[in-house]
Amino acid sequence: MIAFYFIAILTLASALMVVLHRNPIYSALGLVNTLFLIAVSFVMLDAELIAMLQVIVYAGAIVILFLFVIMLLNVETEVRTARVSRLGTAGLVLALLLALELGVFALVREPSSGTPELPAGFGSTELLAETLFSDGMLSFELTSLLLLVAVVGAVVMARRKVES
Amino acid sequence: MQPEHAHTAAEAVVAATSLLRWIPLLPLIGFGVGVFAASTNRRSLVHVTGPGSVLLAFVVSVIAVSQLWALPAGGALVDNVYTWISVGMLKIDLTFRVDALTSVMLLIITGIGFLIHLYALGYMHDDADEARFFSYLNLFVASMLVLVLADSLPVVFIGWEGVGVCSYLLIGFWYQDMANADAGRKAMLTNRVGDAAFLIGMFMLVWALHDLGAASLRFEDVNRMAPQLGAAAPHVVTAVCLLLLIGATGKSAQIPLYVWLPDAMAGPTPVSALIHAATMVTAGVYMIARLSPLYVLSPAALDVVATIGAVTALFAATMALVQNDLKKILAYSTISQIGYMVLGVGVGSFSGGVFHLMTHACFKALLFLGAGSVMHAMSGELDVHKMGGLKKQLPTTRWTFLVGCLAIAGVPPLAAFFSKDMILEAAFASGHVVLWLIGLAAAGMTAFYMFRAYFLAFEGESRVDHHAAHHLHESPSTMTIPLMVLAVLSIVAGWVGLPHGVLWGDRFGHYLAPVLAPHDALGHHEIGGGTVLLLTLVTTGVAALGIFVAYSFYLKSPGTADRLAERFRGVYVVLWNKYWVDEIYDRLIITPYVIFSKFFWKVVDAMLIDGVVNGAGVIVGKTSDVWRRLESGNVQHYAAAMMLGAVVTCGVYWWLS
Amino acid sequence: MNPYIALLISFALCAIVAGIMCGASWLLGPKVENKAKSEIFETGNPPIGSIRGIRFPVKFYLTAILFVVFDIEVVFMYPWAVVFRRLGWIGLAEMAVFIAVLGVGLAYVWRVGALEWD
Amino acid sequence: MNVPVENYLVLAALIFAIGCAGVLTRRNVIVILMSVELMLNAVNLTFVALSRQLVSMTGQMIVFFVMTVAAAEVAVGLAIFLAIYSQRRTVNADEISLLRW
Amino acid sequence: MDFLISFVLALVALLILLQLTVLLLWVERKGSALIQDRVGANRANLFGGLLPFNLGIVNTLMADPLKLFHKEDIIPKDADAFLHWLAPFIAVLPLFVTFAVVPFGDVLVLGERVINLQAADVNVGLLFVLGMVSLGVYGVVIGGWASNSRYAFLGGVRGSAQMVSYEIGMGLALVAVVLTYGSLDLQEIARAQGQLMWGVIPAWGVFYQPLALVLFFIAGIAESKRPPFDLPEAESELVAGFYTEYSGSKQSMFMMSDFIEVAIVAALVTTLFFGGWQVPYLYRDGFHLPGGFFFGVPSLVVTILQVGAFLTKLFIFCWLQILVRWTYPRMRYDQLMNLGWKRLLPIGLANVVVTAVLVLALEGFTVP
Repeated sequence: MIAFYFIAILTLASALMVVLHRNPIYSALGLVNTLFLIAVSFVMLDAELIAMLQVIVYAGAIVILFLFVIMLLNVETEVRTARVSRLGTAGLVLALLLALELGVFALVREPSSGTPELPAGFGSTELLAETLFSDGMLSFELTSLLLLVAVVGAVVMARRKVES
Repeated sequence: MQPEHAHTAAEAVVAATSLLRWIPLLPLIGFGVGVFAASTNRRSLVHVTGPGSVLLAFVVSVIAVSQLWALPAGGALVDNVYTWISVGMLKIDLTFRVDALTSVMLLIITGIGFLIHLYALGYMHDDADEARFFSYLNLFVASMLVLVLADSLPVVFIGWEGVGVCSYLLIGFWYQDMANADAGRKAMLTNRVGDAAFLIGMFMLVWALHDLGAASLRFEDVNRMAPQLGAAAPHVVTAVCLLLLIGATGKSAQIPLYVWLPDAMAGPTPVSALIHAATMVTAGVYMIARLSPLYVLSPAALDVVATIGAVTALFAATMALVQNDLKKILAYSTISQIGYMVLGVGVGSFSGGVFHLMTHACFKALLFLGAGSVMHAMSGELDVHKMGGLKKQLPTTRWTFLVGCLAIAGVPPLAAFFSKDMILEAAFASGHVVLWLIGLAAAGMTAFYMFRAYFLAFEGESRVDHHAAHHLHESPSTMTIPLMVLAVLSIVAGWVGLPHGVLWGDRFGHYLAPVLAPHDALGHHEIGGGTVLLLTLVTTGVAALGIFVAYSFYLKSPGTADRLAERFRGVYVVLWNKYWVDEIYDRLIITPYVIFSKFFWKVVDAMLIDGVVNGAGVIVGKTSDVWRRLESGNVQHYAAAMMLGAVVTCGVYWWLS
Repeated sequence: MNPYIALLISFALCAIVAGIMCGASWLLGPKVENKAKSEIFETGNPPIGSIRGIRFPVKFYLTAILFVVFDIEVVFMYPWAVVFRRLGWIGLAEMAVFIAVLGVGLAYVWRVGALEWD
Repeated sequence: MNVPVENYLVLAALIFAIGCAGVLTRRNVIVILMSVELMLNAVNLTFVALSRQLVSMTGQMIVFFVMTVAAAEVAVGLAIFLAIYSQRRTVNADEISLLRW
Repeated sequence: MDFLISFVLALVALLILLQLTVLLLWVERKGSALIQDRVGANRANLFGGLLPFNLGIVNTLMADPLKLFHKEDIIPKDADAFLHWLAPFIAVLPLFVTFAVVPFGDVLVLGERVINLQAADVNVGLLFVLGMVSLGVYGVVIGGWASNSRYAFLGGVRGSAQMVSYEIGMGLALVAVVLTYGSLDLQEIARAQGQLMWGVIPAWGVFYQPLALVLFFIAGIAESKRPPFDLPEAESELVAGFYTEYSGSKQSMFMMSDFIEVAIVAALVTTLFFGGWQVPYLYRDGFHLPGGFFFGVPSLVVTILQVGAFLTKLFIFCWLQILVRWTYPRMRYDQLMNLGWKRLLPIGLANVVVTAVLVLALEGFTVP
């Protein structure tokens, strides 16, 4: 329990760092940290494979991409305007509302009767893989298409830059 | 008694197979090839694929039927292709089913169909649009096969419409000539009327069955549920039967929707033979026979059926008496023969109706092809008065045609003798003496007009004009071989259904018994062999009389006919103008309809609807001028909107829960 | 005992050690401020200065994208590989399709020359 | 480690909200994209938590696909930013309004 | 107690790593000297050479770290101090932890307690390793960015692009391995290599996946950014690449990270392809030689032998990499990328597919 709260607080802190820090690089680092900590939560939720993938895919790949772009465009740190824009305030309000709603949801709606007894090997690679390659077969193949589209699209967009 | 039959039909041995789907698929492939050939002008291609695909279909059908025969009586082959519609209780599969009835139709369609394709090879040989023709013909065969293979009404309807379209396309095959195009359109529209009724009947049926908690249009289910339905809602049964009957009259050219068939002769002769004699026009009869357990529950409907059949038989026969166009004569005789079939099913002798359907397919195809052969020789001339003495130049055609005439006239022991007898006997046995008399009269007339045509065409001295005369020639073998085969069939086809007690008796009836409702479903009082013999003698006598009269009028003392026509001028004129039915229809229905639709077109559509549509467009345009201001193009505004939506949604959901 | 706790322990241990080692010369080393020393080293030339505004080829970015995509592919392969024996030929077929589709992507990238470095 | 599922859900909700705030308040599109990643991860967390609660692997399976989608999205999105930057020299959301009416 | 044990194990793993790296530092010097026919480091001496004999090894081992730790920690002006510190930290931390999941022995039996000689017996150890290795990129990127210098920056970008490119190849090679073992647990994999093929040859991965071995070895060396793949820190082009602006202990961390990667690659090669801690024919109760000969060996000794075997193999492969490093010239960047994307990737894919087919086709192909 303590462990959870520890992790949770760290997670929130680094998430806030992502949003608040003016220097994009720090935001990126905050993101990595958040993702890593979420991976830890995954481990606590007996989803070890997902946790590892979280580290490999997000921390190891996606955020790297972010860093690359930040460097590529070497974005100057954002100058924070003195007064927050109307949109900003609206955003904050909305975000708070959402947090409230979702949180209250989670708490109020039928409180869970403790954590269920997990069957042996739940969250194990084998089980997940079998689900993935039987139920998720179609989605899995579609995923490949998605990735294909992503590659082509990205290459096209990025190369447009080279030409111009 | 009758429910047991329904049960045996329902619980009979059913063998699953994936063979059946190929039967319609092959001609369909042929159609595809044909279209390709037509568009790329490869005529030689269709010479193979056109008849070839049908031949293959025939072979497959034979295999299927032999498999069926391997099963115990009342068995069936089922090929479930895929689930077509699934709505609530109603689940309609695209399923093909071969039972006794279907097997008969299968063999007729593919077998005779193949022969006619073969014939068409010769007949259409020097037509530029050969490829198009064969592709249509294949498509027709495919649709017809779907129609007879279907195991549920909706699937039947696919084929039903398919054959309609093909008949339209083929009647108007030579569309360059306006008359043909009109004929096609006429056929199409007349059928529409029937089809609409058919659809409504179908809906009523499924609706009624749904109330019984068995929403299904599969014939098995319908026939199994029929007794319950009859008990629950007899009027619904009658209504459904009558509606379906209207559909049947449309397809099968019965009163009142027969008018399209004579004009349909505008199409190429093989078409007339295949579609408008052998197969499509019998679809109605097939359908009624298929639903016989339903029909037997509504004697009223059956009486209507029988009456329509008998009247049509006589009516058409009378009209045939005075026609001079060979194909028109055959057309009317077709109508009247189908009338017989309908009469047969109407008086409860379903097997008899189907039996006559089969025999008729043989000899009527034969006659049409013969006529086509004559036409071929006469370079398109069809007026029987301009022929005569063709037997010298066209021996094969003549003999086969003669066989056809004998067969249709009901001369023993040729095909129609048995089938027509069976029907008349059934009519008599079921107590419809009037109908029996009508049928008898029609039989006599049939004999008369057929032999009139025969004598005028082939016997006597030639009245052929000269430039036509010197290139009279017998048709090529691709045309004569089908003629001979069909001639043989026309002789033997009847032998499968002898009267009770004679030799092996009514094999055909027994074969069909499991799928059809039995005679005694509606109290036939069984009639003794003596009566049967008597009836037979009477009918045969009448036929003989007809032949003799024809002989005496047109061969022994020519001109008798004209004098007769002079004497009974009125009658003749009436007959000659086909009772002015077309004109009546024109006045009563078509003209008002045209005016009506003009009104809808000019006023309702042009002004109201278009006005509304354009108005809507204008309004949208105006409003969007305002709304598009929202498109700030700033991502975050959109995001904010989404977020707001999320918040609201969650809030609402939470509120509700 | 849950291996992940052990993992956590060694994480902590390593973090401490690494931290100390990184900070070591800040603790032990001398601290003499010196203008020249704090200049960035550009092989002795007077430094051009900051890297703000320096641009480099988009190729690197393309590489990163390709990496992301194919990394995902590989990641999908691991669970597949583990249960592969149970999946049998079907599994092979699935993965074959998957690889084929991404192979198309690779081929495309290859053809447009996004992999060419000069 | 038997933490009731609610805690994770609340945690996820908070992360999600933080992500929303980031999306709405920041001007730098790259950071906005990062915030989107945050939101995605919040959802992932929910999925995993619930999949454990309902003892079904489906939730974890979906996380797989979410990751893939995220990767694709980032790849294309950042590429678009590059293209935009190369023409407008900016990555500020409020200066980019190509889709304006 | 458990806690203590796992702490000790973690410490052991870490120490093995650290000692190995420091040792490698010396080996590299002496080795290069050997290869280049020099004497190499022989000056470092305790007590100003008072001792009658030269304690080269010991002294170097001690002297190198000590020296570096006492250097000044220079942070270039207008560089981001925190990131500047963070970079080496991130660079080494994941690499340190990686070793926690590498089994350096079978089990140690003390009384009734059986200790698994592996800091953390994670079911998905292999993926953990991959994840940690992929985190290694951050050190390079951030290091390159933080010390606001062009050389460093270019080095960082080059380095990160190179590392990510080769991660794919590495990953694919490992997929093939997983296919043969059907497990992601390094300890299981190591144990699986205990049996024999045809009763004679130890069933080591190298016999099943030679191609994967080659791919992995190449990719591994490229990961560790050492020659012939040392473009990120190419002296002749970029001074010291991404850690040009580093000094003192931070720089030593970067240098160390290279050696750690060498060690990790060696460890993985050992575990995945050369039976890990397995000694051929040696089982818990002793040697079972083919032909039914049996020499009993006490369990403790067995454990010691196995750990010894592991360390030996580890060292051999480190040495192999050092040989490579001093043998091959540096590649051009296009060659580097071509090798990564146009050779390793397709070959790796092919290898995976072929392996899969083989696994299905002939059952005996897999290590059960």
